[in-house]
Amino acid sequence: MPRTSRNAAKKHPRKGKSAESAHPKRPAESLPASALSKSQLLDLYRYLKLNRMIEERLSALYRQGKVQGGLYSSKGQEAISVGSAYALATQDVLAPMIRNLGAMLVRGVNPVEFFLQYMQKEGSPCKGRDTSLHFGGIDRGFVPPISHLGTLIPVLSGVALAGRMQGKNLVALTYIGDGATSTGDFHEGLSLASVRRLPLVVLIENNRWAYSTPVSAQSLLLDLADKARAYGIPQGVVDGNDVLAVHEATSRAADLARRGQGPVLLEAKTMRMRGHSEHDDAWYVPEEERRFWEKRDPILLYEKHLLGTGVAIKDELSRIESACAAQIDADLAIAEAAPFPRPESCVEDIYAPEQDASEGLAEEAPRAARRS
Amino acid sequence: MPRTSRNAAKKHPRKGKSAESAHPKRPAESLPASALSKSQLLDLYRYLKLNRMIEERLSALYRQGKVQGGLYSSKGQEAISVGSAYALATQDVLAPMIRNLGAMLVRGVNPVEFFLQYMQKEGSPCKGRDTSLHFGGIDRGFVPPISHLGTLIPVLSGVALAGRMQGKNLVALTYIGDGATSTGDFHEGLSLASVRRLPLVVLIENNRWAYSTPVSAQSLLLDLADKARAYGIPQGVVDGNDVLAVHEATSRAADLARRGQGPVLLEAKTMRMRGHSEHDDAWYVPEEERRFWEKRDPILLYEKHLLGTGVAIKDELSRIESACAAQIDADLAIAEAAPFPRPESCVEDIYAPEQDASEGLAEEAPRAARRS
Amino acid sequence: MGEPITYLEAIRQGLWEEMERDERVFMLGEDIGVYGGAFKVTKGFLEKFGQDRIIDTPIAESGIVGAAIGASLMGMRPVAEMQFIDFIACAFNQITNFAAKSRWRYGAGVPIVIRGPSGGGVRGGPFHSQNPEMYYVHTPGLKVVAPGTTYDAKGLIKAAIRDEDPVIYLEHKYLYRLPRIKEALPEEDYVVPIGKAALRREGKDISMITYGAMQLHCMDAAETLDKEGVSSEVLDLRTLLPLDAEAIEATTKKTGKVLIVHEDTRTGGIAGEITALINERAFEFLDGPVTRVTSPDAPVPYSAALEDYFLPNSTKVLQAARGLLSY
Amino acid sequence: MGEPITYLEAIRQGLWEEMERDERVFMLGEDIGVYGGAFKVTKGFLEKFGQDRIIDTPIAESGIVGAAIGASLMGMRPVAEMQFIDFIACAFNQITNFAAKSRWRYGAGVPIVIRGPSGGGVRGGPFHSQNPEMYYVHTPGLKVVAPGTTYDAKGLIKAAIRDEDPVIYLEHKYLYRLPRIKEALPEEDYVVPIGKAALRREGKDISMITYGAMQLHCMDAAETLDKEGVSSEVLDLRTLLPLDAEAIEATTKKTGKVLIVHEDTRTGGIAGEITALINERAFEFLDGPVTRVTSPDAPVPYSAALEDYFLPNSTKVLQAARGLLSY
Ligand SMILES: Cc1ncc(C[n+]2csc(CCOP(=O)(O)OP(=O)(O)O)c2C)c(N)n1
Ligand SMILES: Cc1ncc(C[n+]2csc(CCOP(=O)(O)OP(=O)(O)O)c2C)c(N)n1
Ligand SMILES: [Mg+2]
Ligand SMILES: [Mg+2]
Repeated sequence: MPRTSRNAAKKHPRKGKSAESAHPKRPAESLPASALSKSQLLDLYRYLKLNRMIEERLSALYRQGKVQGGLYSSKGQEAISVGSAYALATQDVLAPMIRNLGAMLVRGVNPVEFFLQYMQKEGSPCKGRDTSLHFGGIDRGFVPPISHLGTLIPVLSGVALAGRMQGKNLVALTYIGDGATSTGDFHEGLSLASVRRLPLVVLIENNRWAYSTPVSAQSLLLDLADKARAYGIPQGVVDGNDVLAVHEATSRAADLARRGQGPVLLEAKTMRMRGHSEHDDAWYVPEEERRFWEKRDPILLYEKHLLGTGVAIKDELSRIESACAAQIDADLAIAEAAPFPRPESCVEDIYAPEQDASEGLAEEAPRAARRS
Repeated sequence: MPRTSRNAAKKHPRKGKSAESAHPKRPAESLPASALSKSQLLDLYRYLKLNRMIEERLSALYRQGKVQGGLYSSKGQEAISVGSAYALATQDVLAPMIRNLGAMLVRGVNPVEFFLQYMQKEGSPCKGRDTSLHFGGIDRGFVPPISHLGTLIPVLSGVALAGRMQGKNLVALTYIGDGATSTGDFHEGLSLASVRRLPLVVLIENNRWAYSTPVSAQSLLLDLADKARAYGIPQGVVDGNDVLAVHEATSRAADLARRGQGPVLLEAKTMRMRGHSEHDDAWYVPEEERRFWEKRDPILLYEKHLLGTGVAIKDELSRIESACAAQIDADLAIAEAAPFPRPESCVEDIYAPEQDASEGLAEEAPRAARRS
Repeated sequence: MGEPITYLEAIRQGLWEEMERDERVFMLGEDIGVYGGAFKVTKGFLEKFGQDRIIDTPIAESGIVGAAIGASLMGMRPVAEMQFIDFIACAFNQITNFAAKSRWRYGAGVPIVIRGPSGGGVRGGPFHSQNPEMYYVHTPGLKVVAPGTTYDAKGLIKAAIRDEDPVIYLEHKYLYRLPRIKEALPEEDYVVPIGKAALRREGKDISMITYGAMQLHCMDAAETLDKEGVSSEVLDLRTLLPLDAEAIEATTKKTGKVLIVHEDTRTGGIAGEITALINERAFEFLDGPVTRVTSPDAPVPYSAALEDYFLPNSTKVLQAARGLLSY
Repeated sequence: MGEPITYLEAIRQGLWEEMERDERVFMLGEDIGVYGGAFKVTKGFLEKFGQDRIIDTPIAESGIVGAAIGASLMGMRPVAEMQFIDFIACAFNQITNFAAKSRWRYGAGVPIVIRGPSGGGVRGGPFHSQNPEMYYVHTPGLKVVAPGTTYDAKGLIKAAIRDEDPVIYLEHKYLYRLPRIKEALPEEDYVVPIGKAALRREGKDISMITYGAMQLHCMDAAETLDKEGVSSEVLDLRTLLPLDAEAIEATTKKTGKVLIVHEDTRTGGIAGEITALINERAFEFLDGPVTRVTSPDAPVPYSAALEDYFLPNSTKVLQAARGLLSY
């Protein structure tokens, strides 16, 4: 006869009602004596600030009509992007979602690229063809998303699979929203990855909302990380507003995955502090909920931590901020001056340049693909 | 930092290695002092036999070339179809999969319909257009499957949703194979159904194989019912070769679902005793595994139970068997004699007969749709 | 007749009136309730009809369409919204294999409507601008409609909801709030029949066959040609499946020169099907090759510079028309 | 030249040789390993290439294609099997939105092959007999091939695997073991170039444009016409995207009478696209309407009585040809 599972009886707190109770208690093991050096700790700070400041600038450009279409803010979630990407090794592959600008910064994308991209310039990574954070190739350690949510989970499983075949010892990391964990692709990707124990880390950014839909209308679970139980894989929950906790949790998850214990499903609890995209003022978010999370701004928290633990003094942080601002100004100027793409370029590159498969044979020596 | 979930460490027993250890211990609560009357108990026996005997006859017809395409046997799994369908109320809706002929019998399908259908006769439920158990409409309490696995889970969610809107107090029951629990639709359907707590029962027939693929290559879980944990819904595991246990478990699941505690995910452990379909001799199934399950034949077990508990004597059972055989002979004769469909009928019924939407207005009084 | 309203408002009214008329009608989709839909098509519906008939779902398009199918089998009339029609790709299997084939397989109609914003022109990029019509036009058992006017937007959503078969209703997001097509609509209930094209303009020298937002470019081009003494006929298909073959035949026989204009990409676009129909039904009336103006074979680009190049417009229509006229 | 082999064996050989030639090639799909595939196309592969390169997957077509995409981005050459091509519907989104658009979007080629048994004639019913080509022909960025001969089956699978872009490889299950098309193949490595049609038969009175299993019916009809003194040209497209427009144009200009024969359903089938191309490129050479012989607009029926009525055959081809010839 049916047993009732752990979560079946509990009701998810309705939105707004108990914003605080839903906030995870800091798991003891996620607050390690950080192994990061001072310069690394300040690195994280710089990325957090850069992330926030670039997005603020994009938002201004949007209001000026220079950025069109969807513009998605990661305000309040920067610690997840930055902390997780910072935990990766060089050979690892990261697939950002639309709120992971910070992760791309950490992995080496220059601010100018975001401006070029959003302003649809010729020299932009997508040559003006695609929008948002849909850029960066495998040569740079990225797989860019498409808009269709969930699709990256199978795709990154394939990256992890190939990485293993090629003996690269890599971990594939991607993000997914609370809402997108309802997609079929989330399930198919994790099904595939789990039976082969692929080195994949899936980080759920539970920012409490999917557009206007609260998590409670998406799932009965309190912890979306519990979805791991459907695959028999390791799971974890982390405070998504604590950059060090995210870094630590991702490091351990990546470790597990690299050692063949993957895939790992990690959930970072956080809050989307702006609307779904620029046009949305998020009127549906209860005031109380917003206020609660405002106090937990990840950058503020981290500043407090740095100052409180004596890692840095106020002045150092201000200097970092100024440097970020200067870089952004310079990069934005470049992007503003850049030309728009040639109109007819939009029909190019549908296919690879013509190749003759039989001719290709000789030149194209099979690349070694080591089997693990 | 990632916690390791309960199942992550355990290895699924490799196929064949430990067929017995993988067999579920009979959960104590699934062996109740049965509330079924003698005539009901014999009813179950009759359905089990009929199920087995009809399929044997279909198999013979296949060898004669009178049945073409895929023919899927439920040998060894009859107790699941029969026990579960017998637990439903009249208003409930059942969606069979290709190995649920027994469930259709219980819900009132006549043997002749299977013969007509598989022999592609004009008077068959699908008029020769579709194959297998893809028939029976909502007017008879059925939603027939398509071949694409997983699709019924969202569809039955919709049935459950509509049933609630219409105040019908119904439960929607469908089946899914161990393999098909990997499909995206399984996940999307349960995601939808769970947040609305729809009156849906999904019965996983874990027959250890998906075509040639063992469960261990489909999932790391020992109990597929644990997939319920991804949705925070009630779950259960039952011995799929014990018709009374299946009946009991389904009754309780249906009860839970009807009371708004659904959806419920039930797993019946069993074994596919023949190949994937008629052409497949299942050479890949280890001999030891096959032998273990042969001894657990659900019809044999149930006969022993009936005789052992004194519910029936040998003679009564034989009489039931003879009656089944007689009915099958008669029905098969009808089906054999039936004509094939008019060739040109295959292009009919693509759309409803022409209607004028504006004319329709007056006649078509809105059917009441009570909101729950 | 009331005040002139937008195309979007016409859809909203059509949905609203059908929900009022028939309790079997209900809606499901992402953010359609509390939020009123990404484009506000269902604003106010939750308040009026309640959360049992306006269902905010998880992000699961295949699940949404599957649930709509199941509910329709139970006698309900579900209307499923795709937040952008691009995401219908995730429900492709449920639509083409479950919904489209049920009636034919065993007699069970699946009266569902799947609607959502399609088309380009709003800088949405490759995943928020698609024209998915042909994937469904090529699937027997479905119906596909694509209104290009405010009147039709309302009349076709009503017809779609009342239809006994699954209907894909493509609303063009470029038209949603376009002042130019605002229109005062009849106070009374009306439907636009599925399967009937509309002659937007009568002429004798050339036929432009089109639908959706492209109709505007055809009308503009026709206007210009008119000043040059060329008389153009503009046929708005409105329904893409089943096609109004009679209307296509009639206009071809009348002018002998046919230009087909669609926003969808060229190869495998509906222009091919129409060309084949014309060959079969009116070959001897052709005074020149059936000619296509379409988007090129590429995804829809994001940048304004690119998208303007990509999409058909009245200049391209004019150019093609002149070429055909001088054949 | 060795012994004559079947179409299925040709596919098997092509896959095998590519796996041997290039370590980046690997396969994934349901039951392809231990079982060797539902139709035994990959029999013996697991033993030879091991379970790292022959991957039995869970039942998850979208997952399979997604994983193939990811691996291809990493430089691998995945070949994904759909157990029946009908199940490709479940992977529609990954194929049309992820695989097809990546190169155009940001320069990343997705060299994957998706292959599986398509087509009717084996009493498979509506879900084991589909011809899904047009869903992919209408998607820029993909390539679609459909070999109709044993030689092409091998040459095209090799070309598909070596191609830098995503290729849908449709193998016709009716041809798998058909004795009639057994053929001895060259010992040496060869490919059949994607995008090139093959003239199976030269003629001057009428052109039959076709592909896949329908080619046989065209050849039979041509044979019969030959006895009546009518000389037919049979053009086997082999690749459906990109279409060999030059070959289509050439045969049209030669005979002036074009019959297009495909097993796929009519509305939105490739005949329409070809008709449009002919109108654009060779209108003035037409001596009669471009004519279609196709399956009707319905799912593929199960019963022999129905399926035989449903599918095109040489009688229908002959009848249409005679009609066109007498135009
Ligand atoms: C398959 C699919 N369906 C619908 C959408 C439209 N859409 C874009 S973002 C979004 C909400 C996503 O919520 P969540 O996954 O929680 O991510 P978040 O925006 O909170 O980061 C929706 C519905 C989409 N992009 N893809
Ligand atoms: C989406 C989809 N993919 C593949 C198939 C082909 N197929 C038919 S049955 C089957 C195995 C099903 O296994 P399981 O779900 O365990 O059910 P069982 O056959 O054991 O009852 C497969 C792969 C299918 N029908 N649908
Ligand atoms: Mg979210
Ligand atoms: Mg099974």
